[in-house]
Amino acid sequence: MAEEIAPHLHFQYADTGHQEETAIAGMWLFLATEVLFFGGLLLGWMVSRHWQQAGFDAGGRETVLWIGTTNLVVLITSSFVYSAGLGFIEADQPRRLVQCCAVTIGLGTIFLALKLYEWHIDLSEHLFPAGPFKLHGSEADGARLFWSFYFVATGLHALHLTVGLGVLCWVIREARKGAYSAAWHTPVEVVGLYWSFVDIVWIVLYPMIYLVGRGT
Amino acid sequence: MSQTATVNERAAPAHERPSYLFDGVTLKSWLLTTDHKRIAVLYMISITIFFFIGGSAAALIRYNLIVPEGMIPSAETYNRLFTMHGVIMVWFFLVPSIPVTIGNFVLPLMIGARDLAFPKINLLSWYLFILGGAVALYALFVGGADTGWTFYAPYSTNYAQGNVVLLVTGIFISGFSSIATGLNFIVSIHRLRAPGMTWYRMPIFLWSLYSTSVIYVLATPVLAITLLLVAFERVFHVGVFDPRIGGDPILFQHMFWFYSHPAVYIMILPGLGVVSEVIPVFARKELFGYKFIAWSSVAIAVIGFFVWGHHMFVSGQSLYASIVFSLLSYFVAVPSAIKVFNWLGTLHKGYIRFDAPMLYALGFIGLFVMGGLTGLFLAALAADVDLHDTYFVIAHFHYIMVGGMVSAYFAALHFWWPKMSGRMYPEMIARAAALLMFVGFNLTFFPQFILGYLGMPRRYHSYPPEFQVLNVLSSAGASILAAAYLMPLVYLVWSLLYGERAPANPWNAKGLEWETPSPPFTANFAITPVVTDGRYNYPKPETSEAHG
Amino acid sequence: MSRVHRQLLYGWLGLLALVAIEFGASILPLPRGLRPALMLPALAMVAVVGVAFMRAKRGPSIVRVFAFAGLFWLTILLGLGMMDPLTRAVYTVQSTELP
Amino acid sequence: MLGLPEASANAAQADLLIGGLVAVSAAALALVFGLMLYYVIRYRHDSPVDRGKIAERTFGFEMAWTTGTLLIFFGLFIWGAVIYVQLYRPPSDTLKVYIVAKQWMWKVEHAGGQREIDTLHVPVNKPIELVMTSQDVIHDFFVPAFRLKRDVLPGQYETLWFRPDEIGTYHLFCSQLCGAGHAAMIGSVVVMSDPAYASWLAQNGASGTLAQQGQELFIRYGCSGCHGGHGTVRAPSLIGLYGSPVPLSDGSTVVADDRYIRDSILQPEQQIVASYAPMMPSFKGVIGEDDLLRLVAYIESLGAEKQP
Repeated sequence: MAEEIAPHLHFQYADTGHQEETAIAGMWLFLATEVLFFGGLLLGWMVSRHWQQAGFDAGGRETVLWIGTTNLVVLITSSFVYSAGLGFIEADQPRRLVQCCAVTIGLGTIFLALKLYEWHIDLSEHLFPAGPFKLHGSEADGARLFWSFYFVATGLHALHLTVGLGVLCWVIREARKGAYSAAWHTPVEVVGLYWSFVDIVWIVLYPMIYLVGRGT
Repeated sequence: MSQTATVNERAAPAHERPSYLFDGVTLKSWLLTTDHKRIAVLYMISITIFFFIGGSAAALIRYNLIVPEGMIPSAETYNRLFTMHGVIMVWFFLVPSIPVTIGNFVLPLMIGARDLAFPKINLLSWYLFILGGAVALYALFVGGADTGWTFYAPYSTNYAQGNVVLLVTGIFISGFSSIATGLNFIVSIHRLRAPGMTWYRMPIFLWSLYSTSVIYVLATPVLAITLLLVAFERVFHVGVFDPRIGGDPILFQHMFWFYSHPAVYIMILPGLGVVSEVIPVFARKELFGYKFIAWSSVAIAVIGFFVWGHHMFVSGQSLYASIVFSLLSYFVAVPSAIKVFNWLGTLHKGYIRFDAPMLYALGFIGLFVMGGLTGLFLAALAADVDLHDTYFVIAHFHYIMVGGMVSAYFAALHFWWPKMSGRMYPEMIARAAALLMFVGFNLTFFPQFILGYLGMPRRYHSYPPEFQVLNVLSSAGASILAAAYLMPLVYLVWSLLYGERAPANPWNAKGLEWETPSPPFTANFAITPVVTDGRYNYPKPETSEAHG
Repeated sequence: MSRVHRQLLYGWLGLLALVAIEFGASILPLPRGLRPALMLPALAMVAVVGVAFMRAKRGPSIVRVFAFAGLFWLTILLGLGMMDPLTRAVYTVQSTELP
Repeated sequence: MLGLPEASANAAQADLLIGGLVAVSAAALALVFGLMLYYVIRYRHDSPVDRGKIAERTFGFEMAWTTGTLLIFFGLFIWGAVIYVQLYRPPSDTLKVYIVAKQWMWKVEHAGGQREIDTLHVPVNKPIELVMTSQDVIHDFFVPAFRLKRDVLPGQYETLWFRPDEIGTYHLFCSQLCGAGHAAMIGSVVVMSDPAYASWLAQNGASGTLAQQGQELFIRYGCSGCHGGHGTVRAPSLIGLYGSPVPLSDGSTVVADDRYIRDSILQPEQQIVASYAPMMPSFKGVIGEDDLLRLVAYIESLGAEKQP
């Protein structure tokens, strides 16, 4: 019986390879939808900056550059470490996978902690677009537009990251139970795609939030 | 068609297996099922409920418009009613309708698969739909919202009354159900086709489901982010659409219509597929121009993304943008015209029967052509300046959505009902209902074209008295239409208990789904079929005797 | 170190280099209209992540079709979406009276 | 058509276009319904008629009807676009009327200072240009008899021009959902003969023209402190400004129209005139839409002074 040969195989698939490739394809398609999801924000950024360039850039100058940059490096590294873990499980080294997952979770938590600290700074400097606002005068409007975008964008990214952390915790638990091997580790690969995408979102948001508004 | 065993064949022969309807009879076995056929049934029950809630709102709208000052005393109530009607009909009936019910049921059968690629995600899709629907219904009934289904900023963000945030949350959640379904369909069609089932051997319905899914997957996320921005702006009274801080309210319209125009094709493409599937069966003739119909579905899905600005010719968008969008809008009409001509080509020299699915399909052609042609009016810039936001627009899209899509839904429902339920529906009553629907529909919506031309704006609770005659006509038609919609509800439920037992292939149709028993068992196929037909087609007239 | 891991390491180092380039370029006094060009290193980084970490070049071809579809539709959204704002101001009321 | 008056030049053109569309649609409907009925009757399943040979090759048919529909559609597109472009090309001698929409009324201000609500009086056979803005949500100014509508947006001016050519009273509707009073936001456009219009203006004489009222505001809001007088140093002079090209500090040039002047009052830093320092404060939230219109009208009148 098929069930005994390959315990993870669903009955609509011919073999595990077929199923694994399908799962990976499914995750890529989901990421394509995510591209459009964040694409809407990107359009909002472009149009708002087009109408209110001076104020929008003035808003961007108020961001905390060092946190954003540190977070970029942290997240890139986390994606690298997780991919390394995937390489290890392909070489049948589940212990190394668990270690890599742990480091990834650690880096993700650092990102989140820094992000929370950054929000704290932003809020205490009255950069939330509603209510009393730090900037005054002619640039205040555009800056409020920027900060509306900022909070929605970073909030959604942090939400994606938190979901990713949850999924990583699940992967690490399964891996410790010995669920993955060189022969079967589809979830590890699929989760890796998602985690790298979260990384990509931050890579794109980083210049939009921290760099474009500066230096003018 | 020859068949051969594959690796994951299961033991029991087909005739000993219980049908999917009785493979587990507990409530739990239904609510936790991952069988695409059961999920289709769950979806069908859900969207039927939504259809009748949305329909009741429509009935109240028509009731209100019988007299110029409005039968319903309060304009606020009226605004909430048409918002309820629009939101429920668009997101909780039309967008899911054919794909999640008929599509869910027949897609794996048609490609010779045992289920969709991700059965658990399919079930999740239904739960998200139910959750989103429950949240939206709560918002609509407790507090309501008066923004219309279009949620234009800044009205929705800063001025509207009621539960806008909760309502957009419900729509947001149900959006993920659309994405899950679309993702499942696309991946299944790519990865799970039976051996020998090449793209050009696929039933034409799958081409339209595939195109629909492309829109589900790529347009819905933009709606999600748009609604999220609206909710943010409504909660904090500041945001990127807010004109008081230099935000652009027209940006909202761009983002909204980037989803909502392709969503119109979500609503009609499955219908086009159903009709392309039904006509050859009842004309006993191969589909004329299969490849053109197939690729015109893909073309509609792709070009459909380029034309959203035609909703904004009077919105204050730039003249350039309007001209470009108008031109592109005409391009998207061409594939639809191609389909209509090919259907006529299919009818030519056929052996045409008039079973209920065919009557619905023929009615569909007529109403769809009317709807499509009036779309040309609205794509023509100067004509749209006059007709935009009037009852002409209402009539136009109801011809497509209700005349087209709902007719196609009933065509599909009758066509695959024997397969889904294992019972035949009563044919004569079904034909009567189809005719009544056609008459009632035209009586309801044709007067609205004239009303629109005469200048009656949409979403008006009261109106100048000279519009009354046409409004009364329309309301009278609506009552006929309501009766026609109740008929299938009654006789289809009746047939579940008392209908004649359906044979495996009551229409003598080609297609893998007809090679399974009616109703099919859970795994669909005892052995994975191998398709060897040179072409997925219907029998030529000389070889096919009229059935039954 | 295995070949897989060496390639990942190169990818990571490449990304860090791109971060440095991007950050360095942002210090330059670019005119306001050119500042969005700072997105270019980010796009290169997206490509590196896609190829090195997400293995876009391996796996079934459908993966690349989906990735392409996502980017293509993003281009439509941004391109046609910006068409209106970019041209809206041009046709103001009096523009026909330009000398 | 159908008894709806064609009260402007655009209405006749739009009606012709709609008539053309009706003709195309009727022909297409006749073709589709005709063929459909003919086929389903002739080729019903129990009809003994000889089917003969069935067309095997479909490519020629496909190309024929694809090309045919494309050509017809392209013609319709051009037709609609040509009329539409005219709506964005007002003649230079328009009579300007200012409109402020708010939930749920139309406030109309004439150049002579006359004000009215939910009614718009205009002379016949004169090009009228409406300069419209909204105080709250998006409204839409729709006059079926002119076959015209345009959204009225908060935060910016939209313009709409027409040349009424039939004396009469016509419906004015708001056709963009704007709240509970949406259906009540209706009024009328009264097209009058020249003498009747002149006497209407005289009877509704206001305390000074719109521009004169604007001049008072110009002093009251302190604009004159910097922009007043001739040859001011701190701020550019506004005399002769209206309708002329303005060189900006970023090297581009804009034409000083209503929209530009409004934006410059509300967001002065956005478009700085070349060789001036960005020092003007924003008047956003200080000056309401009504007063803005008066200021714009005043600055426009300064433009007219210079031209002979």
